[in-house]
Amino acid sequence: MKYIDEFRDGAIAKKIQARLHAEAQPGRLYSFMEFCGGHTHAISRYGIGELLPHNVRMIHGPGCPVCVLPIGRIDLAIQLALERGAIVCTYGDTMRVPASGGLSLVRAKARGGDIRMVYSGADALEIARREPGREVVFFAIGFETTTPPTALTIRTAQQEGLKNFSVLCCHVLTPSAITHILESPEVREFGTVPIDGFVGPAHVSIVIGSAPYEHFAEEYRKPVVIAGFEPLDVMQAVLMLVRQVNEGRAEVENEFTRAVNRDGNLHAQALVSQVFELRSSFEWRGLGEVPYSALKIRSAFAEFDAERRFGLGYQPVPDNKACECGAILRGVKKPTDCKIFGTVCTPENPVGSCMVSSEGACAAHYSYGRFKDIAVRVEVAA
Amino acid sequence: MKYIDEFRDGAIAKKIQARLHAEAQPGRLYSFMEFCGGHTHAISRYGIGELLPHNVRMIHGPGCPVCVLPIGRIDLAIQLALERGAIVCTYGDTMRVPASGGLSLVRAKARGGDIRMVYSGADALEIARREPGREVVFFAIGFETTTPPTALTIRTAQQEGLKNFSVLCCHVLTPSAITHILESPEVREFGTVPIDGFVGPAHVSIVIGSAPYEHFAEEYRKPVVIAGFEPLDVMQAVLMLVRQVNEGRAEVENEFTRAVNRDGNLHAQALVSQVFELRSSFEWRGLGEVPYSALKIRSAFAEFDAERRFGLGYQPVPDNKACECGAILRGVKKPTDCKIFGTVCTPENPVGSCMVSSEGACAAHYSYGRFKDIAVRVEVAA
Amino acid sequence: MKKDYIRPLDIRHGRVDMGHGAGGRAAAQLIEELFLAAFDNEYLRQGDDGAALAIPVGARLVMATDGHVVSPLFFAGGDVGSLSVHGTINDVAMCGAVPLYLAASFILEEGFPLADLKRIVDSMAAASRAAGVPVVTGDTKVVEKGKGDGVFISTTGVGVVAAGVHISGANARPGDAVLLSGTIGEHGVAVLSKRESLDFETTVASDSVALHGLVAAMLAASDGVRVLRDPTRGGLATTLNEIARQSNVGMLLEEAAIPVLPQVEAACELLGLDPLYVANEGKLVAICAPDAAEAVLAAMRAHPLGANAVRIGSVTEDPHRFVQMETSFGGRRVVDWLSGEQLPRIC
Amino acid sequence: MKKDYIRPLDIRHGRVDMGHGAGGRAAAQLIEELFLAAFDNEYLRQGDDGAALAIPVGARLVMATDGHVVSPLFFAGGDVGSLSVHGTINDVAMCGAVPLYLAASFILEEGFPLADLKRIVDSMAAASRAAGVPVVTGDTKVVEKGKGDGVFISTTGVGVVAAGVHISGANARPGDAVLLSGTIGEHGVAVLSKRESLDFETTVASDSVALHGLVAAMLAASDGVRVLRDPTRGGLATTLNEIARQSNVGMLLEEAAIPVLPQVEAACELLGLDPLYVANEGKLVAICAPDAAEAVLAAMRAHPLGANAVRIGSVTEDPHRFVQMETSFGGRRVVDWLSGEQLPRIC
Amino acid sequence: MCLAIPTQLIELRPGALGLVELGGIRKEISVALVPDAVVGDYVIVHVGHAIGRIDPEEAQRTLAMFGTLAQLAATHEAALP
Amino acid sequence: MCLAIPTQLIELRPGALGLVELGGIRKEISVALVPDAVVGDYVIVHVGHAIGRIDPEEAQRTLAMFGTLAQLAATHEAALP
Ligand code: SF4
Ligand code: SF4
Ligand SMILES: [Mg+2]
Ligand SMILES: [Mg+2]
Ligand SMILES: [Mg+2]
Ligand SMILES: [Mg+2]
Ligand SMILES: [Mg+2]
Ligand SMILES: [Mg+2]
Ligand SMILES: [Mg+2]
Ligand SMILES: [Mg+2]
Ligand SMILES: [Mg+2]
Ligand SMILES: [Mg+2]
Repeated sequence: MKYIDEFRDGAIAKKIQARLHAEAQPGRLYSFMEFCGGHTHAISRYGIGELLPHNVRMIHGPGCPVCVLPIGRIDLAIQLALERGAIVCTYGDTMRVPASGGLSLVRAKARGGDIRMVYSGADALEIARREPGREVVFFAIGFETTTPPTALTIRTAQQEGLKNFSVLCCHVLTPSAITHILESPEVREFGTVPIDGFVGPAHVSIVIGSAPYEHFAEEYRKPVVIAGFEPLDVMQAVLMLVRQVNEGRAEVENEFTRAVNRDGNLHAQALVSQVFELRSSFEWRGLGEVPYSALKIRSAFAEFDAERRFGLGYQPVPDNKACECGAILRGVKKPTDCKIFGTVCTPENPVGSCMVSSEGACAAHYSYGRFKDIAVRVEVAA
Repeated sequence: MKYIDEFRDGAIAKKIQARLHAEAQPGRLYSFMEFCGGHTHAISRYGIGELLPHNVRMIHGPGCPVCVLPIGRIDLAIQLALERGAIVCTYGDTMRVPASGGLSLVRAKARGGDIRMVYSGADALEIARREPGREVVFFAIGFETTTPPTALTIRTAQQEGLKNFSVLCCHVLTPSAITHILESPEVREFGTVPIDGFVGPAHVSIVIGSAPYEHFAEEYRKPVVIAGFEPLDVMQAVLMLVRQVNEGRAEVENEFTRAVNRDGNLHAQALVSQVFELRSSFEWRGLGEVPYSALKIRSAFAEFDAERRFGLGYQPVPDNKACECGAILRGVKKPTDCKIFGTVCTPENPVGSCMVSSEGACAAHYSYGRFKDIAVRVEVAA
Repeated sequence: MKKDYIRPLDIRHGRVDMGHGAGGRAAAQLIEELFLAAFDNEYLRQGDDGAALAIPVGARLVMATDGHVVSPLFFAGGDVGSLSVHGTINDVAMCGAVPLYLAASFILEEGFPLADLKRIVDSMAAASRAAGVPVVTGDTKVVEKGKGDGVFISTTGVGVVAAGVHISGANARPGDAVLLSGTIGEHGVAVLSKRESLDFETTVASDSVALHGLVAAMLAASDGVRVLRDPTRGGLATTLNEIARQSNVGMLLEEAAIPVLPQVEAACELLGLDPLYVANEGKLVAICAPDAAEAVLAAMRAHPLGANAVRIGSVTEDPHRFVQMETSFGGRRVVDWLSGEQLPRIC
Repeated sequence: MKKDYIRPLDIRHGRVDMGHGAGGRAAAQLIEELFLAAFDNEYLRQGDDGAALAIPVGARLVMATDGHVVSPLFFAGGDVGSLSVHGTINDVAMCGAVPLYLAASFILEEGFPLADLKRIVDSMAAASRAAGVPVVTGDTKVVEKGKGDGVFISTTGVGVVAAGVHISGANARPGDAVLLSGTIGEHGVAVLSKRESLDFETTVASDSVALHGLVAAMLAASDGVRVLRDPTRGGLATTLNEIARQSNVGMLLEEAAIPVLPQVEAACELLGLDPLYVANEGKLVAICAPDAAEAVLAAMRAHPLGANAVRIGSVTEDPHRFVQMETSFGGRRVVDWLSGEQLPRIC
Repeated sequence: MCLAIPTQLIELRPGALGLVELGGIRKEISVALVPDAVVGDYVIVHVGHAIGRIDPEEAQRTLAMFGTLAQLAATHEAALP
Repeated sequence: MCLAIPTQLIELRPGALGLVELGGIRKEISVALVPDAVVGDYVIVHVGHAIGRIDPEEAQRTLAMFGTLAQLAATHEAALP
């Protein structure tokens, strides 16, 4: 697969690994946050942690759209399916995210809710066309990557004059989340989360470009390296971050130049601002209410806004008390710091959202990383 | 079972049989039409034919509500289910009646029509209450016995203000059918169907009383004996008919006095005329268009009339060419006179409606009577 | 997988979800905590794709399978679980075999309450233990909500036939006696009484039971048993027609001899059904050589499941293979196959 | 019943109706004209409630059952019919047994086209003949429209194990070689590619095939085969975890050794799936004594169904029973059980 | 036609409903069409509705008539073919 | 987050649709968000929509940089722990 396989080459990984070991200064501790779940996933799946020098530590960030979805938002989708009789279309990722009352979309479906997994918002539109007698709601989640397709879906629905289609918009914004983390007391005041730099978003940046990160680099004096999601991209980005730290720089660098430029996809940005506008505040799981961190549907498209169409009122719901997702999403804790990790909370019965998506820090550690600190003995055949 | 078992006593049957043999005059041929399918069924199921003298011949009449239902009426019900998305509720009996295009209600259900068998119109009402978002149509068939419950259903729907319930009314009238037969050329002119008397309806008469038959007895000089559906009732009625013929009488006699009086159920009659009025004409399978032979829903209840509610237009459809149902229903032919009886037309794949209900002449003969003329040899054990 | 690594199944409030059928850890947990716990036996504990079984040396094998799709799932006298054990044991027994092992394939509908599933599986396990025929291997699939109906259970049984036993529906001969092990129609009436819109109150319970003990007693009493069959779907009438067709014979029954409980008769009157066509799950028809009839009947009556056994007729020579009946009323009629589905009638 | 007494089934335009499952004449006709015609063999022709079967004297019996509920019913490389034959034959074969007979239980949805049913049954019959394992007994039930999903087929197989063969998932020992018979993920990708809303064009066909021939060749080549298992639902990852758990061992795999077709890899990339968790229906995992690995691998490669066989890793001693993998990239990770259902992801 | 069964009314219930018994089974039906029916009556049930009542005396009379026939027949029995 | 894959656009279709190929499989997607894409381009597909394009020269540059690293690394290899 062109532009994929080349970036998974284990031989080159060894070379980058060698450079990293050569350049990371022994007396120094490097802590980098990979904002995106995509990077978290690559680190776990390819075993990148093993390849990094011991003094380079990766901190998982909140960049997993599923992980940051608060209970109250899932509750709204379930309410539409179970109480309002709507067909709720959603990406596979959201199906198992815990909601109130022990429910999740998959469990609501088992209770008779008409909840359908779609691959694309266009599929939800198609369902609405085919079943004109039913209300069809697209439960739309995601960062800037996923927002333009949703915008397109809404604009198409309007152009076609669909009368039974709406979107429950849960699109959130990356820069606001990064700012929120940088502004958090753990980072600013206590220094309990020492962040020396960020591995910046890959696919989000295709859409928004690299410019929006320049602010952090300057304002908070943090190096940012935008990197692709392939394992060599990640290793290279870490190397570039180590170099910035070593050299005392705090710049936005772009490792992912093959897909990201400074301005991003202007066409997609225009479409997004045609359909959406900023929400004054939005609850993130783990981060709480974050001002201007999400989008809502503009009033010109009000009839396609499920919140207005069904008169939905948002009801925040506290996470499970034992769950440390919040602290993990802010980089304050590790999955194994959670008392119920791997016992009460497992991928089969996730208590927190970080155990749901394979990009979630807890799920990634559970599925890929549990072997650590356990010796493996192989008696190889003669 | 009180009032049932006593009327199935084989020992008494033998006594009545003896009287019949004693009183039926050898030189004479007695042809009696049992109007009702209930009597047809009893004759076949209990093997009453075997017990009658050879010169007493029973002619099956058209008194099976399923058998007289024309194709076009079933088509309407199917159209409501398949094209209008209605829930069509119906008695089990109508499920397999042949319709156009090789369909039947059971086959329309298999093609996705929401067709539900009910035991009573009240069950259809209950479905309408439970599924207010769906149109629920009760496909109502039957003679005067079944009409009052339908009337009650419609009145209840109106009292409750149900907005999604209607009735596809196919209720027909017994006296009109009898008149039609007596007026037919085969009976009046050619004498090809020599009817010496009628076994009159049992349960219909509970509702309408015995008075309506007095007209035939007088006008057409035909004896009528109203009889219950138990086998002893039938035998006794035949005996009473033989006596009337022997004595040259043509009266209405009532063998079923335990349930039928001269006036019938006045309460039920009042309800029926509150809800229904005469149709100027109605197609019967086998008999064709028969004037004033059926009921329609009065305009005071128009919103509960599926024909008006859905703007249905009746489209008569000719029966299968090979099918002799019409002649059989008029008493002109016997099932075995039909070329496709038991080969192309079987209870599994009925071509005509007489092969559907176990009261249909063809089905009754197929299921119960086929052994006739075939010797049975049993080598009983030592 | 360490036990303490996952939360136990929430049998009280949980429901079947698609994950339980996906073959992963959730499926393994369902099997371990629900199925294995209920059926527990050495074969199932092997935990392989199939079970390795011991069978008597040199035996002839019999194999029978049946899908169980009853609605409602629970009824007086049983449920789909016990039924799935009895039904297949009986089919094996009707071949004259001693049933030894059962395999069970479950098709669950997404959203089905685990508590109901456990009730069904426990009932199945109890039936299997009572019959002495273990469930040795199984499979579980989950279908999406609206693509199933709670629980379907297909069971397959194997058993062995003793030397000298030759039972088949093809063995009836003119003159043979037709025996029936008891009253008919209870299973069908018990199930119908629970159907929505037909619902009526009755104390009739399904006769669902494993008949292999009765069969063993009959075979021990005489070598004249030629045909055994359990009149399930389609009822006694259809079973006799099947045998008549298979053996190329006719039959002549005596209506008065066929035992029917008063409540069954009443329910059939009310719904316009004929008890001859109503399903049984704990009765058998036996066709015996004429001179064996008395001994077989005596053996049946001596067994608790055959206490009401009767002779209901004889096999006839008949190229038309008609099953005929002398009615109690004194007439004669054909007793035909069930045609289509038996639906309640109004006329 | 004389043939000419009823119209033949209208296979071209007809559909399954409730009557076909009611056990009466319509059911008998469906069985005769569709099932018997396709499967035709001496056992099925017995026409009894079960089949009486011949088995080798003194053999140990193996019994396995599987429900088949695939959606869509038809896919590149097979359909639910052939799958139901292969799946159960393979489960019997994975016990080290020679599969001899199959039983089939059909649960049909009202309204299902008879033409499609015939296509499925014919494909099943062809698979059964090709494998030399006849369908000897069966059952058909019909459920109401909306309470099934076209056709569900539960098959049960019996087979016999040769003396000296002892295969079980519990037999793996540290140091054993883990062998895989070929590329993984084709079945799952072929089926997914036909799912509405996922649909993509691919030439990947299901690998569905009966593996008993390959197993026979392997067992003939060496007595060092300890575990056999077909990585179906849950994929290779889950199957290896099952074995690790059953044998109380760990495993260490080499990602680079595991063969995956480029199209399968591409489809997984697109949908966010991992080929290790995608279903196979014609592959097997074998765990062998270290000194038997070469001989077994050679025997596999000499067989057409094992041409791409490889050694993918080793069994380890591990109280945590982790299946681990050296990634092609050079790292190491756990290969966990499938958790829940494998859903396409966007993130 | 018109399957209808005599059953005994054993309980009147609100909403013109009644519980009937037949051979040990019980079913709730509508008695709206026979408003005069009282507990103990035998009502004739069709499609879940009582449509009429059995007159016990008339039933007795009919059975007696059968009995009379039986006597009559006894004197003629030899005449049977 | 945001699973997205570079695929080659092999056909443009009416309605801003395109057929893409990846390792031998093909899928129809929307190209409405990359209106300038032409057949032959590698587009990055997310939830059924192309959201961007691969710049082949930049990709080459990145790979070349890895290559440079490799050379650099060769001189340091012994330094690995
Ligand atoms: S292990 Fe579960 S409960 Fe604990 S922090 Fe992670 S997701 Fe939350
Ligand atoms: S046998 Fe069939 S086709 Fe012929 S008259 Fe009777 S119902 Fe009609
Ligand atoms: Mg069977
Ligand atoms: Mg059976
Ligand atoms: Mg049976
Ligand atoms: Mg299985
Ligand atoms: Mg259902
Ligand atoms: Mg299996
Ligand atoms: Mg299997
Ligand atoms: Mg297997
Ligand atoms: Mg069966
Ligand atoms: Mg369906």
